[in-house]
Amino acid sequence: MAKLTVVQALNLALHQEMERDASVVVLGEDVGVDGGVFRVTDELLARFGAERVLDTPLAESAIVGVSIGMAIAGLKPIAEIQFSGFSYLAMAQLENHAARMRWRSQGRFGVPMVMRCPYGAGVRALEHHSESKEIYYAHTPGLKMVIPSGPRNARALLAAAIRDPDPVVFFEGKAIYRAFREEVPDEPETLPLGKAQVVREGDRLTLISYGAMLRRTLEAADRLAQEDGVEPEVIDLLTISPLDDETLAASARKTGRVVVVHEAHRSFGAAAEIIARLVEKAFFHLETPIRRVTGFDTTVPLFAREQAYLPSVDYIVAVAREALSD
Amino acid sequence: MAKLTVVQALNLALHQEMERDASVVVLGEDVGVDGGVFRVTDELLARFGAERVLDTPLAESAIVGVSIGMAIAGLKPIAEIQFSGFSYLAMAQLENHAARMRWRSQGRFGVPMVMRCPYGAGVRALEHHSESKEIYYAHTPGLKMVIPSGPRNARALLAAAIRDPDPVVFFEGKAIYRAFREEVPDEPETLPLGKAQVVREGDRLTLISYGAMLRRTLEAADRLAQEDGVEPEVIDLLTISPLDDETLAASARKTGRVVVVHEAHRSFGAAAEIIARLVEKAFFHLETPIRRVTGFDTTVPLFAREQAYLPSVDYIVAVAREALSD
Amino acid sequence: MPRTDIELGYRLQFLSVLTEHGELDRELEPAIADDTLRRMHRTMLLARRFDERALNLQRQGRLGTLIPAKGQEASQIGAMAPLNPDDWFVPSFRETPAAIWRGTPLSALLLYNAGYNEGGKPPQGWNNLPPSVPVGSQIPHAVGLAYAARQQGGKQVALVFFGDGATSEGDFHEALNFAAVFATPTLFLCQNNHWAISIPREKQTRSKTLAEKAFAYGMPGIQVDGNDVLAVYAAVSEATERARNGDGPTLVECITYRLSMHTTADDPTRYRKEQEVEEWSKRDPLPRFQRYLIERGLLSEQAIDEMEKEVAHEIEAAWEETQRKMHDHTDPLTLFEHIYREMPPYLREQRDALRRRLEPPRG
Amino acid sequence: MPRTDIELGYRLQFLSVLTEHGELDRELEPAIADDTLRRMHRTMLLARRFDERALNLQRQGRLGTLIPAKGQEASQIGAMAPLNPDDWFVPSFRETPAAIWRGTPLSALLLYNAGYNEGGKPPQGWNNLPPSVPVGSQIPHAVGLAYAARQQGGKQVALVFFGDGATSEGDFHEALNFAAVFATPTLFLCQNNHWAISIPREKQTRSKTLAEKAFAYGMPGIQVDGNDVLAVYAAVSEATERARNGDGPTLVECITYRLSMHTTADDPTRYRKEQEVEEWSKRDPLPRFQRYLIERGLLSEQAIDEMEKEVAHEIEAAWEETQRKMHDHTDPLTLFEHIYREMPPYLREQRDALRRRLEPPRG
Ligand SMILES: Cc1ncc(C[n+]2csc(CCOP(=O)(O)OP(=O)(O)O)c2C)c(N)n1
Ligand SMILES: Cc1ncc(C[n+]2csc(CCOP(=O)(O)OP(=O)(O)O)c2C)c(N)n1
Ligand SMILES: [Mg+2]
Ligand SMILES: [Mg+2]
Repeated sequence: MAKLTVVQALNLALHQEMERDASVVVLGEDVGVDGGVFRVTDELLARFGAERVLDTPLAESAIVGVSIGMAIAGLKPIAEIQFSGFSYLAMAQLENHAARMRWRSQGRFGVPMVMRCPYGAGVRALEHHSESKEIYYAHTPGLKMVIPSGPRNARALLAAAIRDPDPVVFFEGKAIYRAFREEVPDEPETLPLGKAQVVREGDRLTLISYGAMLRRTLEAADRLAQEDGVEPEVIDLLTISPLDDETLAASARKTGRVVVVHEAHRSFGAAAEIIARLVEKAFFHLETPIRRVTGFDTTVPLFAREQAYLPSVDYIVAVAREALSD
Repeated sequence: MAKLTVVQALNLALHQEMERDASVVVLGEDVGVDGGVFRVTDELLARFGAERVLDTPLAESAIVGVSIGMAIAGLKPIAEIQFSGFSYLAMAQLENHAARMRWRSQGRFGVPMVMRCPYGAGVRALEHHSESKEIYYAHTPGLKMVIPSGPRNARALLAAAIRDPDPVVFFEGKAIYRAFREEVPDEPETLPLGKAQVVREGDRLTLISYGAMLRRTLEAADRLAQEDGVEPEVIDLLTISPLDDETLAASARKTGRVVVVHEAHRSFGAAAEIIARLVEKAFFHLETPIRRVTGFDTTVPLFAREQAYLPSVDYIVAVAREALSD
Repeated sequence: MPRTDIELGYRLQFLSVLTEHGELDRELEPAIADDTLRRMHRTMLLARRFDERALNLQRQGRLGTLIPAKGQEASQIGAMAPLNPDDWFVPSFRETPAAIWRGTPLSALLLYNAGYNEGGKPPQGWNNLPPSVPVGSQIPHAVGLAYAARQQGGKQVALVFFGDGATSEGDFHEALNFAAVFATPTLFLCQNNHWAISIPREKQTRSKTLAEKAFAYGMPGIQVDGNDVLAVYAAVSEATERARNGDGPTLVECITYRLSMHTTADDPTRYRKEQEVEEWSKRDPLPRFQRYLIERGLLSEQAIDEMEKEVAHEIEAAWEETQRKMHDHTDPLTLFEHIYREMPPYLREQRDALRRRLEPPRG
Repeated sequence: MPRTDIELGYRLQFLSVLTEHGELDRELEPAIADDTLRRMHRTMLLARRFDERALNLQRQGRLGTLIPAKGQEASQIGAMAPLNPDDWFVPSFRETPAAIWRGTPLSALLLYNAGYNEGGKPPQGWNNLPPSVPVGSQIPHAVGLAYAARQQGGKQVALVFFGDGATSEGDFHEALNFAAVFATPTLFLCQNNHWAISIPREKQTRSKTLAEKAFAYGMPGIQVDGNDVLAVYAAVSEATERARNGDGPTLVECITYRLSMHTTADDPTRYRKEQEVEEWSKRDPLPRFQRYLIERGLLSEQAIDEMEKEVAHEIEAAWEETQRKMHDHTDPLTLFEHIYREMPPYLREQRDALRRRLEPPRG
């Protein structure tokens, strides 16, 4: 049991999974000698060698396309795309092939690969280094879309993604890479994909979030408890697709009031699907419109204004109070 | 005034806009000598010459990337991607540049281009020729996403898209390319982007759809009128983004019952955003959960089963009756 | 020092063994066992007749869009014959003859063309990928497959087919560069059939050949008469040996010609001259190979007539079987299968909802 | 006939005018007006000092991630000097010296580095694109810009910068092929600075040079000493003339070196030897050019001292101005601007909601 950051926890998962299964390989730009620009792949090259840890040429479509071939032939590739803002270069490989090979081959060939990408705003980065476009992948049948919120679940979900028989897109919040530490068990640990977690029990209101925004959502919940004396229930999605709507609906039926928080653009974002599922599964329990606290439908601004773009704790609290007030 | 198919109507718009504005150019695979694999660009080469009608090499990212450069420098490129299933190859150019250049240059450079793609199932085509992934583009700030439903609005919307100062992704339903004819005025005509149309007035129920599915939705409405004696209101979105939620909300407030129909995958699809907007703007008028009649969250099957994948008139009618019954 | 020449040391060759006029280069004639030669010929003939029969089934509306391979049989069979079943076959969409060589039942091919997912399942015992429709997108897969084979201690190579048009795609570039950098045992087989739908080879790229593009990656490239099955066999054997010995990938450009339409949805008269097609018909790989086999005493006119009959029966039998399968595979609920290895709850819900809808007789 | 050699007729040259040891090749010495030479030098010096000053502002936390250009000034200024303001400048992300030459105020560059969208607005009177961060993605834009210029009867060329790593991206391949096919007046300027973050040039691709990749598109390519501003000027002038005369694009590979870190987020000691950096420091383009100008009597040691002072003041003044601008640009509502030419209703709603939220003093 050690207190680790998200980066260290992910690194631990990679070391343990590569140790555990010789078919796991890591490939991407700067993942070897440099250990990854965020050090998530630190020491993998030294420990597992250049055959299993590939510093690749600068070509995202090939990183994913070659991973698909590797996966079909029995390896378990973990492809790192240096920033999610560049993963669209691999969109065609993901949609046209990774997501379809099992279906196209009628079960003969699976594509057990993981595409890891740092995502999200909040670290004063350059343009294209702050996006949160998980919807592109969540709307693509055949892919799974996973976004952890802290060291312990990051480690457990990455291990589960690596062991999953199907392609998983795995987003890692840059803003929480080193923001805090958590106890992470030394023994390998996994969490099931497709399951959300109730991370705070409550009754009057349900706050749903994921990834880097979960922290702010939890802070908002504390504020509401202290200042308003309500006990909000907080749900961490963990997996965006397949979406665990049962856990969401159960909470919505209980509280009747729901606010969804994410940093992705509002329109056609994850919150919309959550609202649609809750309308389908909990409509008659809803006492007030489900509300969205999200990033705007604008390009993520350069960093001087990124905090204005991101949902703030104040914003979450304010909208939660609206939801509670009618 | 002539009775035209969608293909002929689009071809008319291209001829007239190229006639009207010398800065309009057309580029893509087989758009010149061959006149486009669906003949939408027929006769453009003969009339406007190879400088303005470019048969390009087989490279979607470059077709869009080169179009971006052309647009910045004062041309109005219309890029044809032969099928929307291959447009993901241009995703990075669209998200990284077309959608951002105006913002990045702080208003100095716009990207007045159109990316045309045949989309959708129903024509017994090969794999990748039946997709409906408009969400990828609708969720991308800086882009507009337009999908006409018939000859007259196809012509008017394409003309408007060409004249629009911002990049427009324009999906053309293969299933309606030649399915029926409509009177299309000889004089150039446009429709405003971002406006939905009430195409059938009603009171008890609102059916919302777009693109190739509008026809089935209208048929369903007729059936409901004849067999159930209800007058459903039918709304044709025409523009997916920016979404005209006011027109949708006005109808939902009136009828209190809404069913959304599209052939795109259900999860994280356009219907989810429509539901979210209506929950925000018409919640207290809703008498029953908004329902979705959509394609499944599966790969679009090869054509022997594509009709099972697509929303049928029966399916729309059945769900509408559910909505009316509670 | 100022303007110094940089020695690149490129050498590009064109390989031909059996010319269209039947001249044979004994020195280059590859050593191929007689029965292999016979199998190669029979498969080429079968593929040609299958192509013709499928085309008329399509014309009757029994099959969907077809992608004819007529004229490219030598490039495909010549490339497949040197490989083993466990080598990786990575087709584009026009590789029906190759797929037949690689153990794919005709009935599976027909089933696929009739629009049934089930037809796409690769035959057991063969490392065949299913058809890949997005042009050039399958090329990187062959790099990963080859890498994985080596990584797991195997000796397999991966051979990927693509066309002249595919060389313009970014994936072609990225994949060849990867293969060269990691020296993977990959064979890049470009069938330059002169056309990418309506775009002629000269408008696709300004390079003199497609083979020379290999040099941009420090990779060997060779151009071959793609209508000469012996030349293709020789070039691919050579490249395969290099790959198995750890000497990395090769780009092989087969000069051939698409004698038929691009697909059944295409009208070639809009963009190419009949005369060009006639010219190339004279270089048809099938009669050329037959003459060679007859001269070698491995084939005779009447053996061919025999074979024609067999082949015709084989195709009809396959079509019968296909129709039976089409009856067995009517269940639409299978469209939910193989999306994930385990069907997630929301897909099960969608499937069950569809089942319920289908139960009552439709209105 | 069998194995025939195909004559490719490639010729690749390396161009150098002024060696690191100060040897000048008079024959190749480009004719450049004295005051242009002085401006080139002054811009290189200014850019170098700006780079240094920005770096320490970043270290103080006043600026965000920076992308140093130290060592690449000759490749950039040598490439920009032959062009006109209305020619298109298509930068990657490391082209600060080029941007300075192209009329970009230092305060705009600093404002951009301080995280303000406003800093990215290109200066009036210059056809400059803003920085492009996705590697290689800007290359096709230069093809479209050049095509559009010609199409509208202009004589402008478009010059696009990219690095050695960018040559691995599909967009590089697709763009060069397009440019060659349509013979656009495009200059592809590759700054081979030996590293793509931690990936050395040799691991990026197996080709001997990057310049030879041009041949895959039937395009001329040339390799230049990128730390020799005269050689770069000469090569780009030549290519520009060809482009303006309708003779199409050229790929120019500048051999240079990134003397600094990849970005301020990077630690080069993890992947490269100090000694390599020292070796290249001896080839620093700035002193080399200074020696040449002094020998030509266009510069003197004390003129340089003078200039150093001026430049230092210029940079400080720019930083003052930047800080003032940072005060003026605090309004977050501007983040809704320039997404579309006209703000759609839903964006106005989102902006107004934000405005309302910001009005009450935050809790
Ligand atoms: C990425 C992509 N773009 C466009 C198409 C449509 N299309 C199918 S085949 C083809 C031409 C391919 O030419 P080539 O690579 O020479 O192969 P050939 O058809 O000649 O066998 C095109 C444009 C496609 N299938 N995939
Ligand atoms: C498409 C894309 N992938 C990855 C990155 C992250 N990244 C930024 S610069 C860089 C290396 C670029 O190397 P090179 O092209 O040689 O240019 P240099 O940095 O040396 O100027 C990488 C991998 C990016 N910005 N864009
Ligand atoms: Mg071809
Ligand atoms: Mg570099």
